[in-house]
Amino acid sequence: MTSSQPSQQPLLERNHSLYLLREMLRIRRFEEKCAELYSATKIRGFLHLYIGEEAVAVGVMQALEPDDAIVATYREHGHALARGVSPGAIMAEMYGKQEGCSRGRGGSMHLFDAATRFYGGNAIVGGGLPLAVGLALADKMQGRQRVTACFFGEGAVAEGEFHECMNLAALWKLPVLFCCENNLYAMGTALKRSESEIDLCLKATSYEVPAWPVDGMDVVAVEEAAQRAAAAVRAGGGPYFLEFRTYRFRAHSMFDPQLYRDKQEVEAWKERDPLNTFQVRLREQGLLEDADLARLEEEAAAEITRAVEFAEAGTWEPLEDLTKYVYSEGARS
Amino acid sequence: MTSSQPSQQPLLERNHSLYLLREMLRIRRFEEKCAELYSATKIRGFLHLYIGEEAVAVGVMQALEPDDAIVATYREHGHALARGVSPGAIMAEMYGKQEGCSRGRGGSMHLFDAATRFYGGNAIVGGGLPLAVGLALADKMQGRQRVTACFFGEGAVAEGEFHECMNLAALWKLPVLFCCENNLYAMGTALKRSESEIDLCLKATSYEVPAWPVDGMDVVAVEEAAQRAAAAVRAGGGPYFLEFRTYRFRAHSMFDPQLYRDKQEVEAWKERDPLNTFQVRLREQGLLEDADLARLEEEAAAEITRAVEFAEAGTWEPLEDLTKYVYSEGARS
Amino acid sequence: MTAEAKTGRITYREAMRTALREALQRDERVFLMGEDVGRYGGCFAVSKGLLEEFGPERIRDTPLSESAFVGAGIGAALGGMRPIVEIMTVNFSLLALDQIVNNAATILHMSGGQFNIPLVIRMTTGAGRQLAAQHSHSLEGWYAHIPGIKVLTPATLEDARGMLWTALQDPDPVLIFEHGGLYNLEGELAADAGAVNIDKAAVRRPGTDVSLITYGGTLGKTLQAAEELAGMSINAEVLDLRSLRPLDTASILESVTRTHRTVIIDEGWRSGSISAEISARIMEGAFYELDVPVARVCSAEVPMPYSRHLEEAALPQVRTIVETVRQMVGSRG
Amino acid sequence: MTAEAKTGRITYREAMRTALREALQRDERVFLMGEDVGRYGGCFAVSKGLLEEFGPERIRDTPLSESAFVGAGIGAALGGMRPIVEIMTVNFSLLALDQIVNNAATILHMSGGQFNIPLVIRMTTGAGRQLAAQHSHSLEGWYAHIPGIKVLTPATLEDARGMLWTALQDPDPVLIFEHGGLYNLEGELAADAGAVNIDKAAVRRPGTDVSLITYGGTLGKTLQAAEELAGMSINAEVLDLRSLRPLDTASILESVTRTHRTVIIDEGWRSGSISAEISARIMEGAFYELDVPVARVCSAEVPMPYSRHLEEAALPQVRTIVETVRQMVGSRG
Ligand SMILES: Cc1ncc(C[n+]2csc(CCOP(=O)(O)OP(=O)(O)O)c2C)c(N)n1
Ligand SMILES: Cc1ncc(C[n+]2csc(CCOP(=O)(O)OP(=O)(O)O)c2C)c(N)n1
Ligand SMILES: [Mg+2]
Ligand SMILES: [Mg+2]
Repeated sequence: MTSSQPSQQPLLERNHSLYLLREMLRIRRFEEKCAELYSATKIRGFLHLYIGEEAVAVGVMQALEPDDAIVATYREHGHALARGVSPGAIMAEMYGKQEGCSRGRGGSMHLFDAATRFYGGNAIVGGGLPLAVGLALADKMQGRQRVTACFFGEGAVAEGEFHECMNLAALWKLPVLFCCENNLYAMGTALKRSESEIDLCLKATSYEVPAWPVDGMDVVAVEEAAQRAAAAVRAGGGPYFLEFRTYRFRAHSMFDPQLYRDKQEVEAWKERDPLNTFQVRLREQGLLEDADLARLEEEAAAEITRAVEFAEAGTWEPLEDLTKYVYSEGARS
Repeated sequence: MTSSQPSQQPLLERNHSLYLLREMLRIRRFEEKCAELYSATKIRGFLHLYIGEEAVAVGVMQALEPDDAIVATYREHGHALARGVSPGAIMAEMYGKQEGCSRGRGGSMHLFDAATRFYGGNAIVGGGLPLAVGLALADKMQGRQRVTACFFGEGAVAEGEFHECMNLAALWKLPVLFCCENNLYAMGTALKRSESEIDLCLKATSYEVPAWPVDGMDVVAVEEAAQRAAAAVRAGGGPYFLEFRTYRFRAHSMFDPQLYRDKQEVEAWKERDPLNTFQVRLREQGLLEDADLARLEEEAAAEITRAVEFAEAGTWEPLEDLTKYVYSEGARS
Repeated sequence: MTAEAKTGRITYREAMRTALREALQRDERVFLMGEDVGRYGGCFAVSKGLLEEFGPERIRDTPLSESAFVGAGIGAALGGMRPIVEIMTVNFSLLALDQIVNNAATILHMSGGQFNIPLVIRMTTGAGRQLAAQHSHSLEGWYAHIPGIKVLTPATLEDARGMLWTALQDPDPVLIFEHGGLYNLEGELAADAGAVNIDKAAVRRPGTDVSLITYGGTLGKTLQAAEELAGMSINAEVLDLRSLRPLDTASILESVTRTHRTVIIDEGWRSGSISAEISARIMEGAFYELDVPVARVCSAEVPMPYSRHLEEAALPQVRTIVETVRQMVGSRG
Repeated sequence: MTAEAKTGRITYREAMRTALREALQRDERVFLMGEDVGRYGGCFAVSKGLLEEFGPERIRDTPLSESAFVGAGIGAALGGMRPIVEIMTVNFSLLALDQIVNNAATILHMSGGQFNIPLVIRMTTGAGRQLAAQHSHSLEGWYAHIPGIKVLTPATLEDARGMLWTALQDPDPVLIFEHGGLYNLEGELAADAGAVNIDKAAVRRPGTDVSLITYGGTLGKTLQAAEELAGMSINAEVLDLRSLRPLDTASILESVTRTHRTVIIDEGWRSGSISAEISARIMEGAFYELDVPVARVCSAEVPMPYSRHLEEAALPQVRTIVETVRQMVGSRG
């Protein structure tokens, strides 16, 4: 590593840095492909892209252990990929094939994976928070040193469930890591039009939950904050709240004409693209060569090709199984 | 008025002071009678007594105008009486007679009165808050300088509706006076067992709603705080939150063995009985003579006698009218 | 065919928008409130353009707080306004159900007829767009169980255009369910189309051999099925319920008495759907008119699967309607 | 008559408590959570004494946050616990309905069978104690519309004692509705009474002339009616459904096939009550067995009035059941 640093930022470790970049790239390219496949009508229903917010999922996942749990929203492709859910299974899910991670029953908004303790994929805003509180309660009652990471958007903060869950988690000192992805909009509603107090951390502290704002466009900052918070939670300190300040580069869903924000604002945020800024920083520190990037792109592309092939080769669940997963008897049979 | 004051408290005006005492006494005696009538099975269903908390309703009502609105809970006899709802109509309601203020359809938990804009009597904890927000929204949209006073217990603060309503009222700067009656218990659950942060005013301020704690056992302090808050709300400053620190002397309802609190605690609070302490203070200031008290007691007793007579003389609504008030067509016919 | 001059092509979405615009123009007390109804233009673009036309006071974007803003609609109605509350979809209305069932439906009654609630709540309902289990409920028939509210299901352009104004004239809460599959329905509508009745079922296709009773999202499929049946010389009558509460029992029994055979088509889950109530009423009111037992074509009892082929198998389809009728008529004599 | 040695007198409340105690003793993963289940002893004293016996970790008082603690129960079940969540009454369960319908009922399916939810939710239901419109709902039949959950209605001491353990062994969410009017029901119960099946209806009184089909709070009234009818030499069979989802259609049809006459008694509001589903199933499965149309005795469609005489008139009563049967049997031949 060169000793002459143009930037004031801390020195980074090459392998881990390239890993973080690789993870963000996997998500970015995967979702670009999803958008393409949506237009090609291979993917249907609602499709919510995470593009622009990759640093949050990637950074937070670095702080989680294999037996920790994750609860996410309908905008969860990035979280699933960063958590290690099979890209093929995710793609097959969006195709509606039975090889999908939810057997094609959930689709884009409901990715589930028992192997990685990925509890979905919840399409009711705020609906995942009580699940996270309960998962954490189970861990605490069974004396396990686990963390449950709960992802939700800033729009969910207005829901009564946010209030009830912050209080319950704090009151019972439950090991929940609340990860609020503040991308400034809930569909078309800007934070300032939905909250009388827009300092979300201040809200969290009103429940005596420690809270920190984090630059959600900086994967290193996200990882650092997540490591610190997860350690505190794991140590039994009760819940922790992190506000990740980020931005959604794409439309809310595939049906959104984006009348509520202007191009300049979007462009300004794209200047802070978590992948680009991180690449620049790595190059500054001499940690990234063109060849590295080329390799990462190739790997990502290859992974996506395999995922699409897997999904295409997938099969339709037989109609006789329609009601199979309503109750466990059926699921077992 | 004598100039030699034993206490440091501000001088009080005699007529108004006696009026405040009279109002508290009316409520106290009325509810003592209700308890008696419950044992006599004249009153049925749930009966929640306000005894010990009278200073709150009486003090707050002094700050309200005739065209202001009130939303209360199932523990609302005191609010209804202090607002000027007819004692006879209230008693008849608890008897289930059609001369009752809700025609006997609501009972103790659902006192309603259009004449005084008394919007009930809501038996769902937190259920009245959105109604108050909406009433205030209507006033604001119609350019009226009205206040909607919303009473609720500290237990309601844990409900998601509290969170949603505080935010909405603050975001839209609606004229709601949130009156939280903190009597330390929600049925058998102590505040410290239900809230991670027990400073309720701090919660309110996290929505940018101005908030003050008030000695709910001191009717003068309550009135002062309510006057200040109501003036601010009426002036268009948006919602205001007052936490009245008070105590329920009786059981939660008539079925409560009170296993959750010990006698000493109850006795200690009874030392601060809002009627007794106020009487002492008035006597100290030479504003209350035995004769005054005797007269107030007589008036209260006479009012209750009339109310009971009215209720006893009341009639049962004919069975044919059973479904009359499900829709307005029926109500009008 | 109506003359060109007198009609114009319009979609269901535009018909709803026209109805909203007319209501906002005709009555100052009318306002629209809900998530993303303003800047976003409505999640299904129904209210697009209304913010620009009527301003943010009357086209109110709300935070994600279903319980608070639905309850605020109830309060605003009590306060003299004529609110139209939009809940994006029926799936999220469950968060506001307490306000609808415990307040909107009860206050007129609990207040002994003093306080009526002239509130209209609109929401999208139904499946068919691969939105999976949390975004595909068809619960309008379920809501119809609640006394104190009215439940409308506009299935035609005339009703999309005409039901809103009539609902706004109703003194009590009216819920309007708009099936998501209908918004792009296009056809001719009389330029002077206006308010329509909201308490009578309508024969959309007269027939003699069998009564096909349906509403909302399945009217189109049922009419198609009737066409196919005509090709098999089975002359089916199609009855559009239009209102699920109150249910127009007279029209149902008249039709059954004409045809002596009945199939009910309902997108709700079979058990406990409104189709069961209709079958029970026919049992009670036209038992001796029946040549064969009433049959039901409903949705399979499964949370809606994402995968298209499974979703299609779960929902009533033209072919299942046709088959059911053919078997029934086959079993003639 | 069972021998004294083998039985003991017990109330429904005590039977429930015994079942809770046994469950807590037999399975470390079982815990009870809800409002006032601990220090208060349960709002209907069902869990009285359990806090002292099992401690605050396993007998958890929750804040007034229905959505959060019901959702936390779902999460805890996902996390390997066997939670018993008590919602004080069905009236408040509407605040948690989103968690029940959108999470508890869907996650097994949305996850393609990966995540089942072994959760038991208990709540009091029903009217009859003059608690008025917000505290008298009978919605168990309404809940039975939801695929993914099971709905139990213990109406006897055996079932109060035996259903809980079986429900806890079920891999999926089970809702247990305890009618408030049953807690003081007293009788003999075998000392070794234990788990019972939860999927079969039970003939509580065999008969030949008419089938009286009911469940929960109206079983007692129905048995009384059967006694009175016996005095009129009408031999009525009484079928207790026990489970409303799944519904034991086979037992229903068997009984109807024996008697050829049916009256369904249901405390739910008539329209859209479970009685409608039962009538529809009889229409579909035993139409040609019916001598006369199936009749229903349900609650009047009115928010429950407080006044005793109106409440009694609104609810199914022994005399209305008897009259209905007499008319039906009168219309014989
Ligand atoms: C309870 C509920 N209300 C409304 C919706 C419709 N909806 C889906 S996403 C969304 C915006 C949520 O914004 P935010 O929480 O900030 O997450 P983001 O989409 O920005 O990641 C809305 C309103 C929903 N899914 N659930
Ligand atoms: C949503 C809801 N949950 C539970 C109840 C049962 N309940 C009635 S009063 C009460 C306690 C409320 O306490 P608080 O808000 O402090 O008011 P207080 O009774 O002390 O005046 C409870 C739990 C209810 N009525 N509504
Ligand atoms: Mg957002
Ligand atoms: Mg209290």
